[in-house]
Amino acid sequence: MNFELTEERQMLQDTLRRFLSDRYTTETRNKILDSESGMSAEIWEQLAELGVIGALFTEDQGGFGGMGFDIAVVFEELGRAGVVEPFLDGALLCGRILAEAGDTDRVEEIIGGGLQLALAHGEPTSRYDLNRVQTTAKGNVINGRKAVVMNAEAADVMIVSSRTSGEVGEKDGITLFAVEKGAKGVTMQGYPLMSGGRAAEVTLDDVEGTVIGEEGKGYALLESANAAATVAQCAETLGAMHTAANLTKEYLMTRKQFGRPIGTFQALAHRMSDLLIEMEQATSAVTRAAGYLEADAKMRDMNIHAAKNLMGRAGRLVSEEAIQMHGGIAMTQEYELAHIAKRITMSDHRFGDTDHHLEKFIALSAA
Amino acid sequence: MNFELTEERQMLQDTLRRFLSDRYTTETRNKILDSESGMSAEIWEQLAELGVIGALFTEDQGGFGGMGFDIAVVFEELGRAGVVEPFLDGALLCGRILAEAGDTDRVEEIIGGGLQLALAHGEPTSRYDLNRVQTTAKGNVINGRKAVVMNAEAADVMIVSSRTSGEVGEKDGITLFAVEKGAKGVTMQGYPLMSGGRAAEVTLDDVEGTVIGEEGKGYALLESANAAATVAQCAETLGAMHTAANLTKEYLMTRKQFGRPIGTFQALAHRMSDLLIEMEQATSAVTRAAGYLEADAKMRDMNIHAAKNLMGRAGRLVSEEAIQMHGGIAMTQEYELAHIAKRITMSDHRFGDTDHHLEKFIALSAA
Amino acid sequence: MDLNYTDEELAFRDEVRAFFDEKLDKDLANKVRLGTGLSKDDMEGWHATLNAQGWLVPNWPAEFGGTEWNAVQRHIFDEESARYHAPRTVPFGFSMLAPVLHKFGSREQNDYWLPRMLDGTDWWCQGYSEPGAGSDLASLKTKAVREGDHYIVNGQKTWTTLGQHANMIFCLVRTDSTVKQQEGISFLLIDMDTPGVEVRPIILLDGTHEVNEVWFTDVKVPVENLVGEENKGWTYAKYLLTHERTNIAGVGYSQAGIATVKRIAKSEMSGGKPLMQNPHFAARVAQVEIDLMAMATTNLRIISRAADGAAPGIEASMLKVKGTIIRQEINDLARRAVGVYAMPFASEMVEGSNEPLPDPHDAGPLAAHYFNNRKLSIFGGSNEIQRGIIAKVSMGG
Amino acid sequence: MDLNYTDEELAFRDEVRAFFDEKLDKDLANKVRLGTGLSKDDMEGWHATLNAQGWLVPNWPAEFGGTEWNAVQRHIFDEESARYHAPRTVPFGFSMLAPVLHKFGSREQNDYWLPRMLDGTDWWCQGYSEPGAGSDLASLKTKAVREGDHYIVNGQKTWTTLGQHANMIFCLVRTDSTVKQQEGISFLLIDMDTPGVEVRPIILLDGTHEVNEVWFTDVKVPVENLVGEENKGWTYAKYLLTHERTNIAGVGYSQAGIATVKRIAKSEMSGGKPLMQNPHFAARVAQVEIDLMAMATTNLRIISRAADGAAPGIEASMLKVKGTIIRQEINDLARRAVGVYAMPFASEMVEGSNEPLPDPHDAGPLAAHYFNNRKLSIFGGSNEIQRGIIAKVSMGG
Repeated sequence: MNFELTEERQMLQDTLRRFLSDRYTTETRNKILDSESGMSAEIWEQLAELGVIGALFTEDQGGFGGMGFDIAVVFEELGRAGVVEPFLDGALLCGRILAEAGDTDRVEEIIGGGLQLALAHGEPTSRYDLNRVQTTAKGNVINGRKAVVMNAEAADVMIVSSRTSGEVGEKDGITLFAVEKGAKGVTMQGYPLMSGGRAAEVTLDDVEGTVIGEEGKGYALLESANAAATVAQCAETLGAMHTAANLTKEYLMTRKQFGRPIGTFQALAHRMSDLLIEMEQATSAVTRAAGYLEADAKMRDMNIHAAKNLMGRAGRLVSEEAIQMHGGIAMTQEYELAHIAKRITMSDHRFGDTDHHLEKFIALSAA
Repeated sequence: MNFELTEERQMLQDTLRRFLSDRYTTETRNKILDSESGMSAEIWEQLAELGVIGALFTEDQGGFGGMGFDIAVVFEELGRAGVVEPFLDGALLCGRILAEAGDTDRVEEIIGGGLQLALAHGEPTSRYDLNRVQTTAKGNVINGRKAVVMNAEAADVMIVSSRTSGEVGEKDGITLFAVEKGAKGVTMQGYPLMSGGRAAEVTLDDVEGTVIGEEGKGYALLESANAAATVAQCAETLGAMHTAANLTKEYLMTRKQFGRPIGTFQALAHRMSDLLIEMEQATSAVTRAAGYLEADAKMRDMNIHAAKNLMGRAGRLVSEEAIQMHGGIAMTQEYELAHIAKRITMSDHRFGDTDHHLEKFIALSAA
Repeated sequence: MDLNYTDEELAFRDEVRAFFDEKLDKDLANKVRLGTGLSKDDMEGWHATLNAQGWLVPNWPAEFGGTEWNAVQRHIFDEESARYHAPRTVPFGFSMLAPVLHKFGSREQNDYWLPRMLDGTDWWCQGYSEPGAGSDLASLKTKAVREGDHYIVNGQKTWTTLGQHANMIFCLVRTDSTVKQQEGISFLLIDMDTPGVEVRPIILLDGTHEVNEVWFTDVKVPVENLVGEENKGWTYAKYLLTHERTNIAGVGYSQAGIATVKRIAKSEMSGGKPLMQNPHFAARVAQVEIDLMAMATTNLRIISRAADGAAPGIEASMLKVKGTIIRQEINDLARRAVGVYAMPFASEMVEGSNEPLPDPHDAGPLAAHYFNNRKLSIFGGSNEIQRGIIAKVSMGG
Repeated sequence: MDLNYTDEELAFRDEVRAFFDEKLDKDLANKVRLGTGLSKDDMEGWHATLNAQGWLVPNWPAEFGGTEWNAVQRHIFDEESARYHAPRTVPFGFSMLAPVLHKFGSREQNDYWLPRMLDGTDWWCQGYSEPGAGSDLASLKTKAVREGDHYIVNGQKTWTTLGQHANMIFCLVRTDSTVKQQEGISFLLIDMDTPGVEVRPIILLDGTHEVNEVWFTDVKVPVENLVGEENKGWTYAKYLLTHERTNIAGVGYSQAGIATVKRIAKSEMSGGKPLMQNPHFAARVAQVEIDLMAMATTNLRIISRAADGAAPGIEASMLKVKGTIIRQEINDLARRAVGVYAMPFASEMVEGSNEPLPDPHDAGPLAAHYFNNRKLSIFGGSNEIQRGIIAKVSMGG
């Protein structure tokens, strides 16, 4: 047992932190947020060059990492800087699916930064259930509706889950298809997202795709990629929480009221210390989720559910307390914390919320 | 709509508060707690004379009150003083059952203070479910085991619930019996209680009783008496919370540390104010539960479940914060708060706890 | 004690309901229900409707147009108002400036300004907060220097709600810098069309333009626009802060909010069943519903004790704290309820739009409301300030 | 990073388990499991068993009997200790006085006192707190006046845990009243059999006799019982408060506590089903279990950074606060779990008894433990004091 980062990961962390604090300033990000595409192709390329994407894949898959701790290191740094480029969905989530399905060509392109992807899986009534697929496919022809598809408009290839057999809610019978950009029968209603980036409602009307992996066996691919993505989401949120906590500490010691820094008022000081304690807890939860990503399924899932539940609670505490302790300034869009708080809060709406993971944890813990 | 106490209730409140603050001192109570019977026959008589029991019954039943607000006024005062004499179980709960069953003679005796009663209803595996009765009766002969029967040893008459038909868990088929003190076949393992008073495990081995009310229709009597008793329990807890809050306020302004009253330290001041806010909420919850005791069953039960749930949460907050803000002194048995905090906490174990009532509330609120 | 409405109270409620049934435009109510934002016209239109009914300013003295409703009647009106999704009246003139004028203004000021509020001639906003002052109101720096029959005002106000719609602002200004902080403050009415007044928007974290900065550069204000005495403005401001707090608990808004959460959770599916049947979500809803039931009664208990239907000092602070906690919790439940559909966001969603929202619940702006309503515990005297007041008064420390 | 035990660590764990399997008396473990209270003999017996194994004082320097375990080994020992329901060693001598002697005591003091701790000759207790001083330790009033080769001690200590069993007490005493509060304090070892020492019991709210008052009236203490220098006692006390905090998070106790709660909730019935299947109760258990999993890792992360296996200042404060919150929450769950059977109470239940408990869970003293463990957040530096330390250090204020 040990808690030291390997030298390689330490280097990656340092490099990323330096690059992002130099280049991904609030002003840069606000311009990106206001842009039509909601992302910067330049930043994407530069980060890909720095190895952000390569770190998410194993050497076998063409990368140089791919373990839980690699994912955690990368996304914690992206989270710290409030990066809105869709590395989580476009690179990690979709890349993992393709890598496990053995599509090495596309994975290579992803690692090089030259391919944008989107996963069209969730549907208007599936909420956080991974197994509820009503979109159907006969042969290679897909019909259905997908909800809040992240990065859909920018994607060169969209991975679409469809039911090729079985009942809604069954794990068997879900097939993944690759649908190329501009494919006939795809319509999108795109919109920006609260925490940055864009997504779309996607309607599939007799759309042709090509099968990824084995027919009817898509669930296993989704589940495994989803586990990695949830670890990434937790790490990203942790990074954002660090920024929120640091901004708050700084503010409390700078801002004066009634003649003294407001951080010396005992009520705020004690609340700040509760917040810092939960930051330690969050760090541990992410460490565990990352560290057990390669463990057996039960150990992996127990720790992922625990982490996502804890991050939901700790994240809410940190973002709400950070705003409250700042006061009015935190309510303005131009202040750094506004974006960070939105990243933290909205992360509870991805890959299952606090309650969703609590229930899953209970089921596993009782088993 | 109005929130003024009637003149009669105001008088009763004043009288009780004066009597108890003069006569039911911490020393008096500690003597009672250490006594073998765990109660004072003298106090019982004196309070009965002051009308404490009469106020719990309507004029038809031989009393001069009997409404939710009468119950609330009486028990809030008993709670303030941390009275351990079993007025709730012995007088109100059992008295209501007998009164509704039309047993005016016994009710008269109760009001006069001359009759001690006990309800032997709960069983080792029934927890807070009112309908789970496994004790059986054939004809008048009862067999079974009853758990934590309050006031069992002192009772002149014990009301015993038994199943005379139906399955465990059915409401129909529960019959109430009166069993006289010293009846053959009754054995008791008595013990003191954490919050004062005594109870016993009661085993019934071919015990003869006489039917109260109608055979098989005991549940309705239990339910109605239970509603009134829950209101009483909430009011009692509210009274105890007032005492805890007052002791804490006083202590915070008396006790000095680092040269100033600890109540002027902002962290404690803010926590104290949260506590006072919850006291207002608790007062409202009890007001509603009392005010709707005579309403239709759904309105009554919604408000009782809401109140008991809220009292469980607010009570925990108040007792834990009162102890924490006092520090060490609150950990000693001889300090007033110790007993009061135990009364508050243990009230969550009577007539259903916080979660029990939350579930019941959810069921009604969805209906 | 009696928790039930009397026959008279029930009759009054019927009257209120009949009014809403007849006079409240359905589209307007729908905008309120969805929280998609109201235009200036929407708000002015609703003020005119209420004024025609004589119900625009219930809390004013009868001679100026008040209704003389008692505490229960006010409560009934507020409750029905929320239930019907009627817009809230803009409080700065009606509930904040007017009471100060009634109590401390001259007869002329009352006669001149009050009718203009009623008929919509003036839209008032509030100039209290300043950058860097926050809850420490007495440290304000905006200066007014007397020159002949005018004051010359220089300085800056911030967090001025709906200042972009206003033509008038009431301000706390410093008229004497030589005395203790709270003693040199005056209460001034300023025409925003005067040269030197500039309004700059502040965009809130949910993308809405709701508050503003107001800058004053050598603004000339006639001395007859001074309310009460010079350097006594702090007294008037405090009166306002501790007295005129009707509907501070926001019970009706919370009740409407819970109804929305339940509506969504009955159609949103989770694990193949309506979310409302999920015990964990149901428990969250039930807890806040129970708290709200109690707070509704706390609110009634408190305001029924006060002759004017407004909560007095410490009780107002309690209602403010608990009221905001409950409202914010409901906002949190709403964003939870819609699941992945909390994510889509465009500022049109909260600023009025005819575009169909992408989600199945018509609930696009719910996450935005969650963020926007973090302000409830910050503005208008933060919850920390309120807790300080409660502790100080109740412990006499 | 690697969260798994190495082969060496697994082998060590096997060794620890073998020891507990062989040497831990089943009745003793059962008393610990049920929390029915241990006698002085029980505790001394367990100390002797550990001493025979050489594991009584892991944190001491090797020359005096320490084991030189690393942080992970200590953690493994603590974890297994709790899992086997082994008694906790009484910390006052082994973990509190001894480190001060190692660091500041004379060679003679170490040579004399340490072996007597190991073989059980001396039972130490702690004389820090005084009535009215609480967490403001530096305001202490107990005086020691030098007269020849003795100090004459007068004053009173309180909250002295297990003082009724002790024959020795280490005390903070005031040796100079003319200087600033913290500067005139000395660290003195006092034989409790000396004339003038009186121990009076304090009964805690759960009826147990665990803490005491200790009174000193003209007590003669030889000067060689002064540790370190006169008037430097505050430094030694602070060293103790900020350094020797092993197992401060109480992870093992919480893990054992959750196991108890689950065991009960699997047999306790609610609505005809095991309580553990009730979603609301299950949610409470799961939340605290999740928090505890994280805290176990927080604990390991922190202590593995520290060379001596003890948490440093601010981290110790964090572990203390979160650790007590979790333990108290588990105590609360336990009292909830047993339902009506939380009510029966006789002090025999917590002080050792052969009477069968009335309830079906063998869990009589659970409510008593809930009340008793309110002390966790009060004694040993209250959680408020810890929060103050965390804020001050982390914000540099």
